[in-house]
Amino acid sequence: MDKREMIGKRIAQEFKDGDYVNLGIGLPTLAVNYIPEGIRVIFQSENGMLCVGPSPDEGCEDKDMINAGGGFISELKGASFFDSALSFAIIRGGHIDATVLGALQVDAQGNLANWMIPGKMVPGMGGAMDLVTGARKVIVAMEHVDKRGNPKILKECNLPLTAKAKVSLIITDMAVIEVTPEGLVLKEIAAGITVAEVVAATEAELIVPEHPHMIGSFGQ
Amino acid sequence: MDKREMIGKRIAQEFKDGDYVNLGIGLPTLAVNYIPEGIRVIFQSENGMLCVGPSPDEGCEDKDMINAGGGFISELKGASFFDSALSFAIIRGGHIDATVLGALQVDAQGNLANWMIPGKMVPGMGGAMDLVTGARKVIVAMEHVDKRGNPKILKECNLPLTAKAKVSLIITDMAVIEVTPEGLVLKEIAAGITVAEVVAATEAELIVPEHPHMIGSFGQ
Amino acid sequence: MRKQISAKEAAAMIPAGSRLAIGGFLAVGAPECIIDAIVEAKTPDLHMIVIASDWEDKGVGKLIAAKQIKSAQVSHLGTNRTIQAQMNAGEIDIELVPQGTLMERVRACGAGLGGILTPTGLGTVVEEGKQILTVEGKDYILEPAICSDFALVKAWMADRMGNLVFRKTARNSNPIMAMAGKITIVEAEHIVEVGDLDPELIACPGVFVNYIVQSTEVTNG
Amino acid sequence: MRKQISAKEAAAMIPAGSRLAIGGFLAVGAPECIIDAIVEAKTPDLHMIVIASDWEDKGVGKLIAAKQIKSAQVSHLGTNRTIQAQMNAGEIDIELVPQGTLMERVRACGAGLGGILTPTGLGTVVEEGKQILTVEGKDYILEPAICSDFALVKAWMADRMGNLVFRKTARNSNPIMAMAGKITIVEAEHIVEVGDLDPELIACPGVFVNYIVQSTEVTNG
Repeated sequence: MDKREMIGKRIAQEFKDGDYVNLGIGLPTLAVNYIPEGIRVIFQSENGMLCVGPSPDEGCEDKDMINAGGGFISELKGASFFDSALSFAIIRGGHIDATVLGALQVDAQGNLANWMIPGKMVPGMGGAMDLVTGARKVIVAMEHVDKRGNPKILKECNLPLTAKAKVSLIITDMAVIEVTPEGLVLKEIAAGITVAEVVAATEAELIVPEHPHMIGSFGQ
Repeated sequence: MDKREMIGKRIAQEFKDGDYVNLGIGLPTLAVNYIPEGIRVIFQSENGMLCVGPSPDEGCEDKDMINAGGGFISELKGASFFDSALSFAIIRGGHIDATVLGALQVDAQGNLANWMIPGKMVPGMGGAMDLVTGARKVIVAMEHVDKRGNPKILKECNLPLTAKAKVSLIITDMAVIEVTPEGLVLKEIAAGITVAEVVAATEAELIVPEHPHMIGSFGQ
Repeated sequence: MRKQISAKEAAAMIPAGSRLAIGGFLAVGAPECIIDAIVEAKTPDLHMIVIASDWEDKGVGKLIAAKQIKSAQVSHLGTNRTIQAQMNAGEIDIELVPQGTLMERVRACGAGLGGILTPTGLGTVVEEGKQILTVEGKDYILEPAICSDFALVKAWMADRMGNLVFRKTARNSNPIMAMAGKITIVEAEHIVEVGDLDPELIACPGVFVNYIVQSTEVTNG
Repeated sequence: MRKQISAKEAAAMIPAGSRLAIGGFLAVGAPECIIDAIVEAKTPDLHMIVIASDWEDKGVGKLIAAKQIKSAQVSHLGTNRTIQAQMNAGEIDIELVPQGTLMERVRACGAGLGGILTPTGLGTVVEEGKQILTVEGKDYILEPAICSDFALVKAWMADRMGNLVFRKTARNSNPIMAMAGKITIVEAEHIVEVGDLDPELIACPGVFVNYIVQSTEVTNG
């Protein structure tokens, strides 16, 4: 299993039966492939739908059925369609159990930056600020370091924030880290990775328990 | 034709083809019986419906079909149902062409009082404040004087207001009066009534043109 | 899946002093069975958020007649002399809220908004004690969100995920009230399986609903 | 009855410098025929209120590519490099608005509200220059209503009164944008007679719609 698949699998373990979940574009969406048997998670697409189903087979795409990333989707039994104002009422109003988003940076206070690099990339926040503000649990899923090997888990974000102090869990290819009032707690590490390697790849201080669990072995 | 029917008939002349109209409980609803041939007026019920039709025949009532006064209604072709938040978005947002309401008092500034008599009657404002605030044209329809013969068109309302300076037309059994920045203008008088009688029954100053029209003869 | 409970179980979940947002308009679209069960349970000191106080023997009027309502946010009392008498006797604390403002304040809670700016009530007693804000040269009253411990709503059909379909003017405040309850309980005339409802007809998605009660009220649908 | 006009006639109604609220999400549910006609008409200096800037060759992306957009209130530019390049070159003035905030601000205009209080954007650049209000101990940003000269929306079906039915995720911002136009023009795949639509399915009543354009776009419905 590659890194990204491993992250997807670990995200999926965060969901309980009946959870309403919104997955960000990219890496987080891999979680849909690993929802355990017997657990039904209801996925929202913020353009205005609940009970999003998998991508349709080629040739079966419906032009009126896309997710927030523009990809074609299908509907599962129990689906509902509504306008985007109601969709964000659901999000902002605290009715979504969990959202999973990628990050450019996340820090020890649970701050998240994922929507712009000044002067370079300004895609806009889309629905991310509302999701991070409103979802009951905000999970960041990302590779632990950036393409040049630099830490993305920082003492303090220096890119423009998406929201302040909203992240509660960080899932990467190296570790699972919980954001607590005391700071970042290293809960799990990936197989074949040492605590020292995680610490070295993390700018923020990590609170390290005596025996961190291996990723996925502890579950939720 | 009795007084109330006459008022209903005169109200109906205010509507143009295609107008969206909200009629208050009581006297204003009589207008539905006098919409001229060839004119379609779309009536709203503020609980959440457009294209309200006439009361159903006895025995044909649908328990899920009432208007804002609690009376049974029917639906016409083109009807739509929606929640009360959207219904008041339509009202407050200025999408209703005209509303017609009863009044306890109305004054020279276009102020309206129609929702409470302190210490006596406190039915609540219901949807009246939103209607008077949001409708493009606010018409007051009422008998010219109260049961004891006292004027209801005053220099200044002394009952709690429903809204400030929103009334644009007053239709009574004696006269049609327009609210203008200069004051109340007597536009029409009822057959068999003299200008002096209208002036005597009105506390507010009336601007009287040389030859007021007879009610209904001028139309809109 | 949302748990199906009896009206009696629904009433038993509601402690004394709870804030209840109750759907319906002049008792059309009111959750009559749940209301009956609360009357039966004699739960006291309730706060009620509702469009109108209905009739003495229908809708929330039954809770008023049983003197279970301590306070209310409501837009219209005209059809119910009992609540007016209780108000004049100081037995009930009434905040009269214009109907459109009430809907927006309840929706604001459900939508995670702190409140809304409305022109309704400017220059009237409604603005007293409230903040007036000027936006682009126009005045508005700041009206804060209204939240609720429980929302009690009525639907024509509910599937087992809590997706709701309403019928005609019985929709009224129900989809809005459903958004604002910490716990939302729906009373449905028909409870159907997941997949039985047209996804385009669902006016309140199950995400807002926690429990489903089978209604025994007879209506036309 | 609402007048049926051609896409070209719709475009001709829109003067240079107009504010346009345009429905659609990544060009799904976008009024493509009306957009094409505006491109054809070369109307300059437009202000655009839209969820996303779509793709260079689809939806509002076509107006951007033709350099007809002078300014925009939008939540997402990530799929369109042209608008990002125009922004960096100072050719277009962009106000980035969180998507949920954008929907509420547009809805607020349509609903006659001056604005809403939202927690979204607190502690970020979004709050800069805005009023922060505290309601019951919590902070919110005051976000003013966004109004528009024209709303251009897409529906699956419209009847001749302008009642609209949408299809699946093509509904998105359309019913909201429709509320906020001084003049609202709908492009519909199917134009049907009054009475042909299920009154419970109408997600945007005709009261919000002024003109109807027959769409020639092929979709699945």
